[in-house]
Amino acid sequence: MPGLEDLYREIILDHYRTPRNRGELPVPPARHAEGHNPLCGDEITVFLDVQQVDGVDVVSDVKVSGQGCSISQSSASMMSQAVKGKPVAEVRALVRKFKGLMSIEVDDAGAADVDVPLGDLEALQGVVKFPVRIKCATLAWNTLTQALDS
Amino acid sequence: MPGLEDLYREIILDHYRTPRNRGELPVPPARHAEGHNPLCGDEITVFLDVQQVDGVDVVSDVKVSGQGCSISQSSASMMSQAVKGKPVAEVRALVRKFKGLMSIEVDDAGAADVDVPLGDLEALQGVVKFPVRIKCATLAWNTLTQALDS
Amino acid sequence: MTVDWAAVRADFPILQREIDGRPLVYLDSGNTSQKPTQVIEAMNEFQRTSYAPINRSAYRIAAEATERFEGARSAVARFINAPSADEIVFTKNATEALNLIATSWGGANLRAGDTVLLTHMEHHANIVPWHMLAQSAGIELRWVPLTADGQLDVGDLDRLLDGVKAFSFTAMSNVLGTITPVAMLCDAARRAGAISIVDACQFVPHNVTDVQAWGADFAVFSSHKMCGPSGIGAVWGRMELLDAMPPYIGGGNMIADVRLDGFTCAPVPAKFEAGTPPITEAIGFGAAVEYLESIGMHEVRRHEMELTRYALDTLNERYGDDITIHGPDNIEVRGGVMSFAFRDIHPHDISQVLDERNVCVRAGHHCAKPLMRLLGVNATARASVYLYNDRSDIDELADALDGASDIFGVL
Amino acid sequence: MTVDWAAVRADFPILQREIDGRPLVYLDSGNTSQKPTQVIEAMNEFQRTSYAPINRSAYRIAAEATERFEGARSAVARFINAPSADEIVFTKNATEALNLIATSWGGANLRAGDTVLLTHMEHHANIVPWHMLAQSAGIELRWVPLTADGQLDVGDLDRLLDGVKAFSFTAMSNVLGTITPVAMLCDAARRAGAISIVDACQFVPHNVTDVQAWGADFAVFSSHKMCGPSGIGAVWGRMELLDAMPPYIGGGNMIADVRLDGFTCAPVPAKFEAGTPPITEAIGFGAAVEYLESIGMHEVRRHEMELTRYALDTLNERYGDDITIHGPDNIEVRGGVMSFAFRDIHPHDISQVLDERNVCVRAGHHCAKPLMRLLGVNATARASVYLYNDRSDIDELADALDGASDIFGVL
Ligand SMILES: Cc1ncc(COP(=O)(O)O)c(C=O)c1O
Ligand SMILES: Cc1ncc(COP(=O)(O)O)c(C=O)c1O
Repeated sequence: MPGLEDLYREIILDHYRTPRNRGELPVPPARHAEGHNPLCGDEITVFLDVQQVDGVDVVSDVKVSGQGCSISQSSASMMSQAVKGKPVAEVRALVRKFKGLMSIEVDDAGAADVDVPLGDLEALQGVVKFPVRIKCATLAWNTLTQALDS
Repeated sequence: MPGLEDLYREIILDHYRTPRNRGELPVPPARHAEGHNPLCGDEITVFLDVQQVDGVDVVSDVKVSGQGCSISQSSASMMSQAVKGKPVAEVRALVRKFKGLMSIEVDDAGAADVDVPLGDLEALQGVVKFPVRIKCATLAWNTLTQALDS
Repeated sequence: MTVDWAAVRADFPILQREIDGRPLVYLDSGNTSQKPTQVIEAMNEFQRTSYAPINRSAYRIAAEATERFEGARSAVARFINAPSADEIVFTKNATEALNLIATSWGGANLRAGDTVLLTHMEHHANIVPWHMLAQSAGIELRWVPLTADGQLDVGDLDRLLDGVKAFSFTAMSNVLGTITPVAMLCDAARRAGAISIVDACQFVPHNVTDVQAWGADFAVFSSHKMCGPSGIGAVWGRMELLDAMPPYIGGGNMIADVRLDGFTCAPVPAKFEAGTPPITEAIGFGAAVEYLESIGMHEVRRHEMELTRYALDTLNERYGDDITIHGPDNIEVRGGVMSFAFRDIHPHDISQVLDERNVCVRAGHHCAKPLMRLLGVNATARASVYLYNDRSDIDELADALDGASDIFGVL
Repeated sequence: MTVDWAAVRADFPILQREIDGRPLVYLDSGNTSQKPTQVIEAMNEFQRTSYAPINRSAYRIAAEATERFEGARSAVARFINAPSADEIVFTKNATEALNLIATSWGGANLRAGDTVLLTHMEHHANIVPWHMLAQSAGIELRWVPLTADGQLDVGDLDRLLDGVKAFSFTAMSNVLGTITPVAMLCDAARRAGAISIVDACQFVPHNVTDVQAWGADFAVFSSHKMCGPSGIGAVWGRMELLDAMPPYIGGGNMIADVRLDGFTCAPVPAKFEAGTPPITEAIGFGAAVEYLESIGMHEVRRHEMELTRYALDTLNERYGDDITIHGPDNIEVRGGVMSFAFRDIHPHDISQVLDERNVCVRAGHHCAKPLMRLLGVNATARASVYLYNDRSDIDELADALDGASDIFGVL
């Protein structure tokens, strides 16, 4: 059986204790989406400011509010760090890449191989050994996708 | 295990082959009731003429129509024979007595002991050993009670 | 591949049971099937070592149980070639499955005056829910008639389908054994702008099923008729339809959120699976599907065709005009369900006499009263075979019928 | 009578299972209970030797199975002191039972503007069906508030009941453990002209139940929470009410007759049991009831009170202000369900860490989101005990919580 140390890496606990980009953005101009994890009652809201920069849609700002367990909160915090300032296309690639990391099949198979660095997010790899927690780790990401699509 | 000869006594087969009082009565003046046995699809209709004779309600005529298995048909035939010409009070006592024979609890416990002769009906005693068929044997009797109450 | 059918028979412990020194001759699988050791043991083992809640708890044994439960859903989806396991909704039986469709899809999509097309050979489970919708919502029913040999009379189908919103029909009659031309019927429905709902209760246990090849919109079936436990059945539906439907039963597991003033639904299939599901039963259902797959449904069908042919021939040769077997004689379009009338003896009496020799057949209206009326009878006796039956069972049936002649012969 | 609780524990095979060399510490019985050998074997044996259809066939093994099925109904009726076995309707779970009541009784008896009274501690199963009726029929909902220690605040009950048609409430909260004053609530309902519906899911498994002493109109519960199998639950209702109600699910077994143009219903309970019932599950449910009776529900309740007191004291003494256990402290009015908050650690993380030592507790909203909002939390961790637990389980829980402190202590 995988040990808890695989799950609760120090960097994860750090993001949990001091979440980055917490808060809200005024809607509009920002867009937002809410996500639920019915298993544990977690609720998350992702706020996104998307702006055109040189003809490219860019996530110029991101904030996250809501409550959740260490995995969902740290995943949300890392996600916010990773996507802030990135072009939307790159953000979508990152979502696919992250889902690949979580062993979730992505629609277009090749996408998971896209070369986007995961950085801190690699620390969430251990979650895969605890399948129940995969939903915690992906909550923020699914909500992000919803916000992008909205 | 009880043998089939307990169930299919000669007198039962006789009533099955040549049912007594088959037919219908004009309604009104007669009253009637329909009974179903959902288990085997049997349907029976009991027609009753009840008339006052010397201030007493008497079943002056009875007819039975419908289809059914040997047990339900012969029970109906014997029932018709047994009740024809009898005062309603006595018929009700007979119903209770017959249900007692079928091991069915009757509301007022003492009633099953009422001294009404069962005659041919005794032959249906063997049905008790085949619990599934008790519903066949009692179908006509329940329908009779319905007709009396109607 | 040749199957060792004696070994298959030996998988079913109840068939080793003797009553009064004689073996059981179980010919009532159209009603409910017996269970192989593989299924019984899967349930037994699960309850002894692995029983745990589904979907709600995070600890390992709960996660494992959830995985096995969802594994069963995937197995059931694979068995009927559903495009996705999420399109399988577990219900308590096929009856609930049909009610779910009538109430939820019908309630949302049918208005007073809308028409649903059924057939004259439907089981009550595919009639009464529509009658209830007729009462509550004012829909109207139309019926596909039958040919003399008990097949669907599709000569007028396009006219019957005209203006129809849903066509709900059986893939195989539980009385006549008739296998209906499902793909053709679904196609006709689609052309008429109607959805198709297939009551596959009698079909799935005995045949290779491919809901995509059928082109159906919904199909329902029950575990207990296909070697699995009682207490669980399934709806398969196209996600697009399931997704748009309102919930059926409300409670835990089917919600995303509940407030004092309302609720929002979870995604399909959870939306339709309120409350604690049949957990052990799903494990058993999954094991049943795997058991059938291990034999192969092509083989099962071939075995039953052979046995049905043998039964029809044996009974007809032996009893001639004294026996009338309902439904088509061509085994290409019939399964192993044989309803028959024998020498004017009431089916209930036939069943009673056969039981003397442990021959189990059903006597009654088989939950198909409209069809009984069409056949002009109150009831029939019905023998039905499954993968565990063999010729000896048919011979026993034929022999035992002689006993009925002995008692009632002079009618 | 003194019960040998170690022997009781030994009746449950899964509790002998070890993972990573440690025994299972099962503290999630409020979610679903484990099964004793007596129940598992009854089901096993039934499927191996006696499985047969119910109600429809005349041969012996079918008659025997029917008798055992109806015997289970009688056992369940006796267990809750129902006046008649015919007043027990088998459903797939308690959730279906509540939906049956809301849809059938509610559909027939409630009109737009009519009010149903619920409480702030209801399970989603006793909320969502009423929300659905609010949507479809325009009924209104009112809510009994709670006191600070998590009991029903009945100070204003008569005013709340004013004009109410039905009062549906839990006999024991699955989050707070609170046991409600059922007889008093039923009495108040009756005086106000409302029927009373008791969600007895958490109560029946752990207490002597007497629906007649309660003076209730309906009660619902689930087999899987009371040592029985999944896939079956029950409605008890007063015959007068059941008799007057329209059917819920339509199909075979629930009809007296079906024609092309309509149908008539069979008598209660068949009217509400469409389709093939959970046959093996009823056998198991009956065995579970007999198992619990053999121990005695007074004894079960006493054992759990003792264990709950021990748990409350142990956790409070060991963790002081670091732990908050919701619900009343007085074990006279609480059962063995203990939801708690621990050092700001998220319940999901608590459950994960406890699982490292095989301690199974549930983390989540427990299908009681409105109550969660009232408590001001998204989720709680919940430990719940049953007859097979003992003090060692509580000690394991308390020890394992230290592990959570180790990882998350510096929050
Ligand atoms: C054709 C058909 N449809 C529906 C049903 C109902 O299935 P269940 O009783 O499992 O709900 C049956 C079986 O009785 C059947 O044969
Ligand atoms: C109080 C209460 N009511 C209703 C239910 C629903 O029971 P089931 O899931 O068996 O339908 C539960 C259990 O989850 C419960 O605890």
